[in-house]
Amino acid sequence: MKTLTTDALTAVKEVRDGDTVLVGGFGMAGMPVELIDALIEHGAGDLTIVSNNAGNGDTGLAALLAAGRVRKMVCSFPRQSDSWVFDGLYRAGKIELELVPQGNLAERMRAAGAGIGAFFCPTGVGTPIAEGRETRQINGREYVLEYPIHGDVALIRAHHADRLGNLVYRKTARNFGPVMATAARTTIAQVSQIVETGELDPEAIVTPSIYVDRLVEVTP
Amino acid sequence: MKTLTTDALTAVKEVRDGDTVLVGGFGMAGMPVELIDALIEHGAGDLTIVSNNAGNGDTGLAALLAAGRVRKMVCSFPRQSDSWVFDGLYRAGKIELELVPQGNLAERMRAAGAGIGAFFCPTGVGTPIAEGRETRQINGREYVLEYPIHGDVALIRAHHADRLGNLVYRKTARNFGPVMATAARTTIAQVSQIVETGELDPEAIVTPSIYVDRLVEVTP
Amino acid sequence: MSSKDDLARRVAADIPDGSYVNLGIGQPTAIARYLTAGSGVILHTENGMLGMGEVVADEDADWDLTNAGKQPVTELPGAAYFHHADSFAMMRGGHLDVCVMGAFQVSATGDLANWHTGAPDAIPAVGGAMDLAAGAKQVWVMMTLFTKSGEPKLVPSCTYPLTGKTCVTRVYTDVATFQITPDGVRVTELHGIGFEELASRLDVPLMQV
Amino acid sequence: MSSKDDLARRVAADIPDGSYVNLGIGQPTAIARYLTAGSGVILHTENGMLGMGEVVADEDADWDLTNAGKQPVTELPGAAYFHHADSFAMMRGGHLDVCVMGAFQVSATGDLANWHTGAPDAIPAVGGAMDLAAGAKQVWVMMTLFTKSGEPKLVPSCTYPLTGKTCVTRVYTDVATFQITPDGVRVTELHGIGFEELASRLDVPLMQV
Repeated sequence: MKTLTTDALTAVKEVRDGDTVLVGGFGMAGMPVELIDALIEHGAGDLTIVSNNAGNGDTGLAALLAAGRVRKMVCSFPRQSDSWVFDGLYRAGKIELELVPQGNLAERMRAAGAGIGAFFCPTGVGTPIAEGRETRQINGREYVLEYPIHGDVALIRAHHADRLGNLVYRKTARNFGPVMATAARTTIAQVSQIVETGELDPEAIVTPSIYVDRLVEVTP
Repeated sequence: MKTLTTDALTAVKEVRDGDTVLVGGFGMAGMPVELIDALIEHGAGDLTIVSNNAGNGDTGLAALLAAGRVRKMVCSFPRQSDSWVFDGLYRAGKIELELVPQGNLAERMRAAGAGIGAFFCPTGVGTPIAEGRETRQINGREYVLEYPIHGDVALIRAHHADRLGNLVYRKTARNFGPVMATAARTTIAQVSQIVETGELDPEAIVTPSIYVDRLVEVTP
Repeated sequence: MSSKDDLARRVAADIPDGSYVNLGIGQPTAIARYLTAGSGVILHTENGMLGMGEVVADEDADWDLTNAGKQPVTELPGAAYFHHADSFAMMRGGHLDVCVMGAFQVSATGDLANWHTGAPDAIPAVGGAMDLAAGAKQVWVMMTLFTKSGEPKLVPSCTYPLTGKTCVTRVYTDVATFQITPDGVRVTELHGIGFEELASRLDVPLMQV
Repeated sequence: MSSKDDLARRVAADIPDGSYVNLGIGQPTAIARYLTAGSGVILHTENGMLGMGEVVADEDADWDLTNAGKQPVTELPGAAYFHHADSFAMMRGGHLDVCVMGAFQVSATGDLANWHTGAPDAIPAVGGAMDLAAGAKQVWVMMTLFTKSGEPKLVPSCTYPLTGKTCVTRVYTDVATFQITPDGVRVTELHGIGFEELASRLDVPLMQV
């Protein structure tokens, strides 16, 4: 039987230079800070990071950016009151930005996890986001063709896991975690507690174990 | 505040001749039998029914078919050991069949509920299902373009509801219910118990109230 | 002229009972304060929740429970959580009755510009605005009608990059409320300004109620 | 020649520990009986569950808990339920390690035909077979090698309507086991038949292990 539980540094060891890493969280809610810290220590660089925001303050994703490990950010909302690390790199031309509407970010990862090759999406029609992209009228409405975003690795934070890797989340910290878990080749989840298999309600499991490859317990 | 709770016959009153009705259930698990009985009593005809199967035995969907109310079935698996009602109508040329692979059935309704105009799907490539349809190579793989299935009304069965219309399901009776609830203009849910608002765990609600228009309590 | 609080109160009063509503970050967040419990209005936040309550002070914060502006909020009875793909499917699929957003500009045909000034050195950030613009049944805007330098923000055609086309149906401002209809822009309320004066300050043809 | 039980036992033995597996309706369902608890194999059923247990008698049935063949089953510790779109996203997205299905025909290049005989008066029914064929990492087939009238079911090219193209990687039959590789069909096991005799009865070029 697979053993999922490990420490943060071991968990992130397979991240390679040039990988695409999906990082959960909406602001700090659901942000896998300890996994990101381990990724910084691990040292992989030239990364593409897919995450809703581009780091807050000087910790977590912002610290990864500050360490010069990120070639490109794919996100919906890089500019925040405390996104000074990203802002500085961007203005200095030291980081590439692919701006994706938040719903497209989620749906494109959902498509990756669900084996969808591409989808026609109404978001962004007639805006700069749609420029140069394939569009189509379907039933009188215009759509833009959007492609999946696959990750090599996903780093997410959940609330509890069982030993098989089933996950439940807590309140709005759920956000991108379940979608990213489906879209990456390897999913690493940081959880505040690992319980025995059978202790989670099968009706309430949000991420089934099939999507989870490593578990790191980080007691709050 | 909206009042959702009503009796089965009142609930289905707005089904019109010619409507597309999404009917939950996989075999009998999750089949909203009492709502279908009410629909038979209500009398709307010329219906298109979207459901995984085409009726079992002589009750539920089979009874609706036997009553001559269905012009077309959209389903993945009409032929079963006890699907004699459908079989007879089909062989007599009295009903139209659109055969849809089960995953496409689910994903096409999901697309309807999620505002996706169409999607490229790998299922059925190179098979009769794909004949005459638009296909495309994306990243070296072939896909078939699939369109949403919208319902005028969805009839589903859930386990418990709260008074707002939040739903939880029971075991594999969940099946198509949550997807159909998103894909129809009006969703009518038959539940075995309506509890007070606040009694369902917000982390475990499967169908949020926004997708539910009528609740019918059918005590088992 | 209406204060920001008056504006929020007016928008709140116009939201039909029982609606599912998304309030954009910034000014529209204040609308929540004027929604009565009896209205049955249920608030959606795009980071994965229906049944969101009010913003709370940092010392009462649960940082796993925030709104789209990342402020700590409360959970009301009947709340439900869901992940981001489900949350945006809800928006994009046309299930939200109303969303209210701020704007840089709204055009006479309901085009919305609220994510980018177009300044070459600006860092673009769109968040969920384009998804809301494309998905909500009704898109309402809440803004001041003029910029600080006096330029109108209700314009014949947006000069800022668009968020969505032909999506805004109502514009609530400090001096007037507008309905954007297929026939044109109709003024439905005036606040301390006459119709003629308003019309003279805008380049958009106006209809009176 | 292997009995059906032997066949199920052999397939079970080849499933790697810890795999996520979907067993098709009919014969493949029997494989579950030969999976040991210690293997950590987790069964998926397309009607929305991981961690499915064994088939139970009707008198012990919970009819809200069934497999894809609509037989009552049990729930194992660590089970999880999900809706149909999520279940097929799991399949289509390539997350299942193995699925095992029955077949009318398998071609030398791994094409699968298992949903329709092509008879003009047959009522077609596909269920989840095409989704499994398109989605599982490995598609294994379990079937008798010959029809009752002696026609081979491993063929140069399928004459029945296809379920999926180039998807089958292994074929378990009563007389032999085959691997379908890009280089051709390799015989990996023989059961009461010699390689030469097997080769003479099939129109498909065979490689020996």
